[in-house]
Amino acid sequence: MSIDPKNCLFTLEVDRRFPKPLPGQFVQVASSTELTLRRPFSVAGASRPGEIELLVELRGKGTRSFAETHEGATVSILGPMGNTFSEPSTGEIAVLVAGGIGVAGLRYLAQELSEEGRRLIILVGARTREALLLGNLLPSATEDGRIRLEFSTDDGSAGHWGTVCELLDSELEALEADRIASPRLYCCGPPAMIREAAAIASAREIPCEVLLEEIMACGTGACRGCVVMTKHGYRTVCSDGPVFDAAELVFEEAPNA
Amino acid sequence: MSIDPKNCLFTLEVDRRFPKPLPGQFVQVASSTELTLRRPFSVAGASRPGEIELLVELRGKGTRSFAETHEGATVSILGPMGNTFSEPSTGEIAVLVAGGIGVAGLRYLAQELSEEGRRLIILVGARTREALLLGNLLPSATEDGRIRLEFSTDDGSAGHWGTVCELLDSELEALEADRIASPRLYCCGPPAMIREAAAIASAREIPCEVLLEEIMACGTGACRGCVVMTKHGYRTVCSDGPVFDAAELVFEEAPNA
Amino acid sequence: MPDLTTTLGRLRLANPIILASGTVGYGREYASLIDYSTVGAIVTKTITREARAGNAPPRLKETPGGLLNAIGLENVGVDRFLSEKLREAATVPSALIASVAGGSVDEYAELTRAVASREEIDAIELNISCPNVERARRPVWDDPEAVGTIVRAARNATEKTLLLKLSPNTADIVSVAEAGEEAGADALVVANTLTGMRIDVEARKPSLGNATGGLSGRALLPVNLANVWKITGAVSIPIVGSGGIADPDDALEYILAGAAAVQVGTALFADPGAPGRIAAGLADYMQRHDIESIEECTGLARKEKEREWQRTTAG
Amino acid sequence: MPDLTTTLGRLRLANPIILASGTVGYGREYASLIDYSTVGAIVTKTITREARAGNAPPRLKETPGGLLNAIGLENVGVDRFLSEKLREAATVPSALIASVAGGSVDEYAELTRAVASREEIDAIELNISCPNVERARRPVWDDPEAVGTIVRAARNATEKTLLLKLSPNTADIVSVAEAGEEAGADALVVANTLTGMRIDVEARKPSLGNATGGLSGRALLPVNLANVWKITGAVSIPIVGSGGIADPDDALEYILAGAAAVQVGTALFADPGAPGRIAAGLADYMQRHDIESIEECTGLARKEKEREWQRTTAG
Ligand SMILES: Cc1cc2nc3c(=O)[nH]c(=O)nc-3n(C[C@H](O)[C@H](O)[C@H](O)COP(=O)(O)OP(=O)(O)OC[C@H]3O[C@@H](n4cnc5c(N)ncnc54)[C@H](O)[C@@H]3O)c2cc1C
Ligand SMILES: Cc1cc2nc3c(=O)[nH]c(=O)nc-3n(C[C@H](O)[C@H](O)[C@H](O)COP(=O)(O)OP(=O)(O)OC[C@H]3O[C@@H](n4cnc5c(N)ncnc54)[C@H](O)[C@@H]3O)c2cc1C
Ligand SMILES: Cc1cc2nc3c(=O)[nH]c(=O)nc-3n(C[C@H](O)[C@H](O)[C@H](O)COP(=O)(O)O)c2cc1C
Ligand SMILES: Cc1cc2nc3c(=O)[nH]c(=O)nc-3n(C[C@H](O)[C@H](O)[C@H](O)COP(=O)(O)O)c2cc1C
Ligand code: FES
Ligand code: FES
Repeated sequence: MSIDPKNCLFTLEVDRRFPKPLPGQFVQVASSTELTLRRPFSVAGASRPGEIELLVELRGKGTRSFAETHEGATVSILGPMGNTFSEPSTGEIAVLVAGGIGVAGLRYLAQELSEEGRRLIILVGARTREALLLGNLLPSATEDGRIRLEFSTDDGSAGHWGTVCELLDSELEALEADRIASPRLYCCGPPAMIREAAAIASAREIPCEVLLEEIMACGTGACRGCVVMTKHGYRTVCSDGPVFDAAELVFEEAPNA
Repeated sequence: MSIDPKNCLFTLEVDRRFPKPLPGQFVQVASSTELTLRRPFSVAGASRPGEIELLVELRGKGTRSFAETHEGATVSILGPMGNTFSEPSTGEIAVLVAGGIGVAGLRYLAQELSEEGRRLIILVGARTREALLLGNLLPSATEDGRIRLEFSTDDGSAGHWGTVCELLDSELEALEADRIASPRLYCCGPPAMIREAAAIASAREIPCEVLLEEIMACGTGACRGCVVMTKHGYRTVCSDGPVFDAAELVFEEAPNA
Repeated sequence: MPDLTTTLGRLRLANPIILASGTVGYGREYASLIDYSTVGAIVTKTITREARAGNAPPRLKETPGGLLNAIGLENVGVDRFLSEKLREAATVPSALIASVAGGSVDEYAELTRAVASREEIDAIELNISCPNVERARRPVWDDPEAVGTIVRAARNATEKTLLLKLSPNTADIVSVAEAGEEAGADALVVANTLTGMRIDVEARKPSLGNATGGLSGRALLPVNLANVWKITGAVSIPIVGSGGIADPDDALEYILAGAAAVQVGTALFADPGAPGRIAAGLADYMQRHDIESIEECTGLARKEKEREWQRTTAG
Repeated sequence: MPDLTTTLGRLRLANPIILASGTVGYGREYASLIDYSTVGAIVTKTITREARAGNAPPRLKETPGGLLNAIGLENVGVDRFLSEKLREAATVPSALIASVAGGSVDEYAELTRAVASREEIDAIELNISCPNVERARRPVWDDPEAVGTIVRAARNATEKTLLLKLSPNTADIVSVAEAGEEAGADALVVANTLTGMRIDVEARKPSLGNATGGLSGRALLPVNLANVWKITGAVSIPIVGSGGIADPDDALEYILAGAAAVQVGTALFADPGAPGRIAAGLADYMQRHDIESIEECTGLARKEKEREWQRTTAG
């Protein structure tokens, strides 16, 4: 299903042997026999048994040929792979921070937390109003304030005019004042956003988990191709991650810094 | 249009600038962006202005991705390329010998000769009865005997049981006895058939033209990739051919001969 | 059922399909995805004396028909390999080949001795060809004498089967192959990756953190197949073909060119079922052509061409 | 409109896109298909002293992402080239580069003198790298000294721009590049095809009549791009990138790596409009990035990486 020209939501029927995925886990999709590598996508929903959903931004050959797959076609997937997020403890409020297609990495988590009756703040940042269509795929805000959904756009065409991290900062500020519950952050989005969210979490001493992306080959930890630097050396996104404690990550010097 | 599981007839609308092709000429089709080379196909019909027909046997990647092209899609073709057949003179009867998909190379010639009111004998050889479906694409035999259509199959399931060259030999025998007209041969088919037809023509001192196939890159004579050996050295199938006087060709020693 | 067993030195493999170094880790990582009963042997990620952190990411870049990698020989070092990883690797039912790379002749000998001393390890593959760590103008893999010295040192360190993995980044792979045979290698792996790179034009920098990497996958096949073809005539030890093998026909091409076995690497990423598909395809080909043992296939195309050359020269 | 002109030795090209030797014949064959106003220069099929019949067919084999060819330098020989083909070639409005290959140093000098004496010819490309005719163990293209001798002899035979076309089939292309510069080449073409082959498993023989051939097309790009990258740091004469260029970004990768111009060959077969597409894409990139002259792009990625290396070493 196409959401807008840049993004598609896929529903895949899976084999009965396919284990129920955990939020944060991903699958490796073989979208075209012309490609050397599979493409990893977060499980963006698995509410109905025997089905998983993927939310895919069209970027290059792999995602485009996936989008051209016609309904009813069979696609080879491997998974679910990778680790999962920590659960928020009872006193915690989950703050989900998604940048653009980062929504895909957090949607399943949001659905699970919402079903468990947890308190949730979901912050979605995007370039323009159109991208907020992604927000429609997330659990809706509830009237009792248990689930809140806030937006930011780079061009101010919807929600807060600015970055989602600015939004995050002010939300955390408000939470601190309120002293209602301690926040736990879950982030997925472009590298610059991840880095900034991690800095905010670190400054405020808040637990923060991030879902990272790296180009992958094996998806099993075998090839050492998808590493990120951590305080304990390189770790693989596919098998040590894709979810990492932000405090463990070592960010490269920013370019031109 | 699919004729049978192995063969497709395509009708392509062409640009107004596309010149009217001559029988024997071919076009170079870009059937998939994944492929390094275009694929050459004989013009198998061009009776209606602004349209050409291609008759394609599915062999490998190029032909298969061509067959998967959905109706209405735009396909890039170059051409028409290559030379053409000599016209039969007034005293001559045209004998067309097609082996399998070789029908594609002679169909447009058959149509043109038929329209010009020429005398025609068309011999089609195939493996089994099914392949005779290709025969349906040729001009029908006329009651006055001006156009005759004969078949042979390797398994005897239709027409003469044996090779098309056996059929050719007996037709020529009959023509010789009749002394009605001198035959002129036009052949297209697998290498072994071409070789045998050429030998028959040479033994009987009958003019014989053959349409050859070689893997092509440029299609213009520039790359020297598609050569066949002739009495004057290597000649390119794309620009010196694809139609050659059989008497000029030098056939390789048969394998294991 | 046709006979797929094949022999490399003292090592008898149930099946000519070997999984290539660096693409299956220590085998265990792929345990749930690969049917190891269709795999004759696996080669470990190359082991060095000290642990290596490897190169800065990105380490992978897909290219048309291929894959560039610049892992930089990330590995835990020989001690942790023997104390931790070997146990994992030994759970894989296929034969186990340890790949080693040294920084000096002595290190090659030392590493060979260390890994060969363990009974779980059936053979040793000498990696002299990793393009991601070499910096000299004339690399070791291009120097028959240097290669001979390394192989001799390793040969003195073990009686187990010794494979030498060559590099395609050379003008004269045949001389290196001959030097390897002469120095006592039991088999030649032909070959590793080609040096390559891509550039991100918007970022105006190399796509790989290490700038250059090794090109593997289908794009590499024609080059390494030609290398097998050239070497087949020159040496009498078995050759293991490697580079871009994804389908049964790819494996057959290497075997008909002269290989006794093949390695499959990059193809696993798209299809962990590739070894099984290839094994089945080989069996099918042999049945269709009435061939009883895969060993009969080795070099058939090469032998046929040699006969043809003789006919032409004679005629 | 951004400035696409570029300079190789004494030759000023309207456009950095050159059509590669052997893929456009003498230019005329493609006259109705290629818009030569988007082409800076064409290189003729390589010319030898005597006419050459070339190799037995099949001469072409498509491979994943690439093309194998074994034409075998079929050409009419220098005399008929000068008396017949040159007239055709001269009808093409782009600059004309004659590619020559000799069987000896003297032949290179002789051929260079012969073609350079004709005013229709703007530059000479020395082809020392055709993989389809070389038979020696250590080929000329792998031997810096031998290459230097050839280039010196050709240099003495003409003052026109002299391009040297290198081979990627070597472990140390940098030393060959340096020898070429040292001996007086005005520019380096980096590079020719890689040796490769395929086998037809049903016929059990090589797909090419000549068994092995040269691999061109997209599959080759990462390898020749890495070669440009390596050479850029070592020589100061201009580099012409060649291998697998089909899209504007491909050309840009070579240019950002250090090339002053590029050659397009195999891509013409699928799309004779490729030069035009590439020229338009380069202009578009330059406009988007506010670059006035394509010459400013040469080596940008390499220079950036060198700065980074310096930072790392300093820090
Ligand atoms: C664990 C994980 C989960 C992911 N989840 C999603 C998801 O739910 N939805 C979604 O749209 N995308 C997701 N991605 C990113 C997705 O894998 C890439 O967008 C996709 O592989 C691009 O393929 P392509 O062929 O279209 O683009 P390509 O042509 O291969 O590349 C286009 C651009 O994307 C970059 N890229 C390529 N592969 C990856 C990769 N594996 N990870 C990050 N960047 C890459 C390239 O460097 C290039 O800049 C995820 C990645 C990872 C590692
Ligand atoms: C002048 C000319 C006219 C032709 N006309 C027709 C036609 O009208 N209808 C038709 O079905 N086919 C025709 N062919 C053959 C057609 O071009 C090939 O079948 C096609 O290129 C195969 O492409 P593929 O990708 O499907 O197969 P591939 O996977 O490329 O190859 C499959 C098999 O076909 C052989 N082959 C590949 N390319 C060619 C080629 N150019 N010529 C001959 N054999 C080739 C290969 O060696 C291989 O054995 C013609 C060829 C030429 C040269
Ligand atoms: C991600 C990756 C890592 C590799 N690591 C090693 C290695 O550590 N040692 C080695 O000898 N070869 C290594 N190789 C090369 C492979 O073993 C193999 O020789 C090469 O990839 C060609 O085969 P393929 O095309 O089937 O992958 C590596 C290849 C890849 C793709
Ligand atoms: C059919 C064909 C013929 C070629 N003939 C020659 C030749 O005669 N001389 C030469 O120097 N290079 C020759 N080449 C190599 C090309 O000039 C070019 O260097 C190579 O193909 C890589 O570029 P590409 O990938 O853009 O084709 C030939 C290439 C092809 C495909
Ligand atoms: S993709 Fe191979 S280790 Fe992560
Ligand atoms: S295909 Fe290039 S000369 Fe015929």
